Amino acid sequence: MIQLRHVTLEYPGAAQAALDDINLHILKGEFVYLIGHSGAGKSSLMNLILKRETPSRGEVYLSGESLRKYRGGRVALHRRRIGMVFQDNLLLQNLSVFDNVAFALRVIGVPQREWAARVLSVLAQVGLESRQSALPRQLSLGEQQRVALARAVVSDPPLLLLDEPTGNLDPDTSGEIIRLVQSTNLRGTTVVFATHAREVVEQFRHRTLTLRRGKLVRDDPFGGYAL
Amino acid sequence: MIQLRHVTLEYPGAAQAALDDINLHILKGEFVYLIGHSGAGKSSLMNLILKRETPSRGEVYLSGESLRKYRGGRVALHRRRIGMVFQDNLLLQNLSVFDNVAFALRVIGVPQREWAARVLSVLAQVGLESRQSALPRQLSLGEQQRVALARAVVSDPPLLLLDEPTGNLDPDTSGEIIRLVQSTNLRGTTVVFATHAREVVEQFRHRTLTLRRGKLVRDDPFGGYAL
Amino acid sequence: MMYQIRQMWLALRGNFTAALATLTTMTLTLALLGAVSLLTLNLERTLSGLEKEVEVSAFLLESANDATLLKTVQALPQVASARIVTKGKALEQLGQDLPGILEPGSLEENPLPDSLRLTLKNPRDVQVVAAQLKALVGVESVEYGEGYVDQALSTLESVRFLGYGLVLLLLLNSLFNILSTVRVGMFARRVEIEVMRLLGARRGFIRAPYVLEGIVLGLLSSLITAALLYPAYFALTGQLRTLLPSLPLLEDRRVVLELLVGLVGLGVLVGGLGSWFAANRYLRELE
Amino acid sequence: MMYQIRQMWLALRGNFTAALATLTTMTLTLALLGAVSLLTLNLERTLSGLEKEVEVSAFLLESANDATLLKTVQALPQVASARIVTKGKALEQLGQDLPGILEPGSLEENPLPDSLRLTLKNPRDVQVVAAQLKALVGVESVEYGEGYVDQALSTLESVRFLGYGLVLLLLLNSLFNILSTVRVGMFARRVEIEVMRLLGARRGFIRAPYVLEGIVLGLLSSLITAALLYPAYFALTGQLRTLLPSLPLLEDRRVVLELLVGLVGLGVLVGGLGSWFAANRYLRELE
Ligand SMILES: Nc1ncnc2c1ncn2[C@@H]1O[C@H](COP(=O)(O)OP(=O)(O)OP(=O)(O)O)[C@@H](O)[C@H]1O
Ligand SMILES: Nc1ncnc2c1ncn2[C@@H]1O[C@H](COP(=O)(O)OP(=O)(O)OP(=O)(O)O)[C@@H](O)[C@H]1O
Ligand SMILES: [Mg+2]
Ligand SMILES: [Mg+2]
Repeated sequence: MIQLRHVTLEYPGAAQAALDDINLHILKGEFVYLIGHSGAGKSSLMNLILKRETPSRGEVYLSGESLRKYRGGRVALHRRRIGMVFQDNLLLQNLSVFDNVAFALRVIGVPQREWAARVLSVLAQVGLESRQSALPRQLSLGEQQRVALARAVVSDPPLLLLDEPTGNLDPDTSGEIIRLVQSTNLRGTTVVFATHAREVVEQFRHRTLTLRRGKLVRDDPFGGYAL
Repeated sequence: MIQLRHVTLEYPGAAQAALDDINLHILKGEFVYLIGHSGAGKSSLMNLILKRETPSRGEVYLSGESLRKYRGGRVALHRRRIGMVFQDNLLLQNLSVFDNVAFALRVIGVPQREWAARVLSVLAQVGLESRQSALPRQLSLGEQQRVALARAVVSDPPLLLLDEPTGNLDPDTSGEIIRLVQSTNLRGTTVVFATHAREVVEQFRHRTLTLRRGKLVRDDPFGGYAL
Repeated sequence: MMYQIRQMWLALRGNFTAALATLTTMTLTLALLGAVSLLTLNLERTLSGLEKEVEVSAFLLESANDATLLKTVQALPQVASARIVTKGKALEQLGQDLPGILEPGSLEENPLPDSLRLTLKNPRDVQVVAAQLKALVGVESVEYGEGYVDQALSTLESVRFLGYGLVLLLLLNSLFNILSTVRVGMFARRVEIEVMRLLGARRGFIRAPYVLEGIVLGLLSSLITAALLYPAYFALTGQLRTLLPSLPLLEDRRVVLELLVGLVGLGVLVGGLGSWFAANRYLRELE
Repeated sequence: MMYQIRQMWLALRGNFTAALATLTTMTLTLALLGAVSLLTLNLERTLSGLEKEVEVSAFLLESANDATLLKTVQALPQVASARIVTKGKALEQLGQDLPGILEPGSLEENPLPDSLRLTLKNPRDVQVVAAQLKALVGVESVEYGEGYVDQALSTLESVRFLGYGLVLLLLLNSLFNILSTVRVGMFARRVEIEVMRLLGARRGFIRAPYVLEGIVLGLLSSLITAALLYPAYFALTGQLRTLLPSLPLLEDRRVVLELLVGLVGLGVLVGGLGSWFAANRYLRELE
């Protein structure tokens, strides 16, 4: 599904490459953890797949197609196939919780009458059914993070990119969240999950990629948290 | 140092009180963890101490003085005695890392010639000496979180409020951060540390307060993570 | 569509001061544009009236051969028409102008000369023609209001020129205001816009509320302008008509209405295009 | 202080379009204010010239007692001066106006009447005085340029009124623009501002760059205005002087310069106060 070939990403003006000659293949339907120290390049890798950044060298392929030539509307189409939780949440501040989640359905063109059922069901799964009409700033950060997850999974996308989706969640709540992600994965969604939570990686074992200073230093098919 | 007496906080329009009749006394020089599920009221408690919010009922005292009557410039003075890491970082986006940290010194009126030494020393402690001239958006989220911590401790404030300061840090880096906080604590700073990181609370034992749905349900002088 | 309109409404509200600033600026601009256009229309009438009236008089010597001179003058390419006014006719005219003082036959001798009166095809040639006339044998002196005519012409021209210059500046100013309003709106929502882009929303979708906002602002300000200008203009011309009845004022309500409709169209166009352009630019900038 | 200036610079740059919009709007406003002020100064001179020239003539019957009438009229409170012009004087005057046509003694009988010529203390009383004169025994008719004088007066008044109305609107518009620029700047940096407040920065500290920005914008736009207006005004008066030499134009360079200095002061004041006010308001709003 996702393939990286000799991918290097150098931010303008940065002394060191954020990603350095990464080669990687993630298959359709896989669940992959991405771990590494702070600043190792996890978010940068996610941003490449989302085409928020373009590699300095090398190519990123999605379903065999290079992202490099995507422009304008084509990028938008590409992104509609991805559900993403950003590390800094990034909800739409002037929309209610419900509308934030429904936005993902609006963008992919789901008819409006289907929204309520789908949105409320996924909000219930993240435990925020009762806050559906609150604005993001009226939520705690952990609650916002759960709304972001709800938005990412509500459209049942072929690919789910999760960047530290449990950083502001207590262990109990984050366990529920991961079960939700796993059930999405079982319905066929490919999942890339960047995290610092040792407990999560250890408890729910999956293929684990380890980054160190921009280099892919470990690709462990059986998982485990070792930096 | 900090005393809460029958403090209740109800956000306008919210169904349930975010904090419900909290009574609490934190002594000068203490190190206190604040734990609880997502949405339990940890950030709200911090915001009360910072006078970002005012309690609906009850009083918050700092060094015996009620915060309720503070206005305008007096609030500013109050805040200058507090170093805080906000859960969502909140760096000044148009200032470099160095200037962000130096801002805390500017506000409390430290002469400019002392800035360089103090800022660089604390940046070294959080491992970001080499990034001093980067802008916040050129940093990974974990790096931003460390800048926020550096800003909070650089002025050696009497009170340190840390709201999930390691949410985006790997276990190694967060260990270093906590050691930095502890050494600040040993120099006499009172620390209130809200966190979801079980490992941290278990490894570095301190008095632990547990919130559940706005109520203070546990105050354990010997620590331990039990929700 | 409903969503876009709601978003526009939110943008307008969230950004009320900027919208108000744009609204007042655009209204003032359009009002001034309207006023200058009306002024120009009126000036043009006055000007062409004035141009028709430019008459050159050549006073002839007693010894001159009037008929030959008339032919020579009529042959000049710049001359539209020419006629002889005999001294008898001239005295009669003067007598009519001063009734009770110059009765017919009250003077023993007629002190006035014969004269040639010309009108020109283009009043700007007046100096050339005057020089040519002066050079003819039998012409004593030439009169055409001296400096007055060409000065008046050039002053009117420069007033019109200034007016359009001002309007151009004001239009630019309005455009800056629209750009600024849109940019401000988008800048304030830059995070939201980035999020929408990251979620796969198209540019057109993100742009729509801002373009709508621009159109609404343009429409509102031009309607306000039209509502102010129409009665104001007719009140002013009403007053001027009694004061200077000889002024050829434009008082055809249909022409004025057409002009104001054009103004509304211009307002909507400037608002819509300006915001479209701005939204496009800042969307690119934000990426 | 250096920090504040740097912050202001950043705000100006980050918010360039809005600043440019404010700059052009303020410049245009101040330019129009300057133009209207200059126009008013000139109108006032013309007006007082005109007022001095308002002369009422009462034409007398043959049978009238000139001396008595003169005394009666001089006793009227509104009259500034009065004199008798005998019919002989009047004819002499007419002869001078029409040389070569009315030679002295060319008429057998003088058709002109004696007349009383008055000037008034306040030209607005002209109608009252005219009516009083008409009622006097021995007065045949009264003339004072009829409708012309009072119409001209009221037109000039309303032009001046309109001018100040426009300037008021434009000043309001400038103020809106400043408010908007500041608000936009602060809105775009609302998170930063909140952070600064949370770190214990005082309001004045946060406000400073915005107030500075307003002052700089006001200063810049008023300087541009002055630099444009000064040569433009003297170019215009130069042209008008040759066209209408009788117009009492204001050409004292010192007076004009003083006016422009006042304009610069006003620009800085509007900029500074506007942004101070806006910054204060939005700071409160953000909290
Ligand atoms: N826009 C940018 N310009 C310059 N350098 C950048 C930029 N964004 C990220 N970096 C640098 O690239 C490196 C990798 O950043 P990235 O955000 O991918 O790290 P990460 O693994 O997600 O870290 P964290 O766990 O802290 O989120 C970091 O050193 C960071 O400072
Ligand atoms: N401005 C607000 N308006 C209304 N409700 C609010 C507001 N801010 C917070 N709340 C609610 O108050 C409760 C406590 O929020 P708070 O941010 O204190 O939780 P928290 O313990 O910090 O949670 P987390 O671990 O997720 O950060 C939550 O249910 C939240 O939805
Ligand atoms: Mg990251
Ligand atoms: Mg919180």
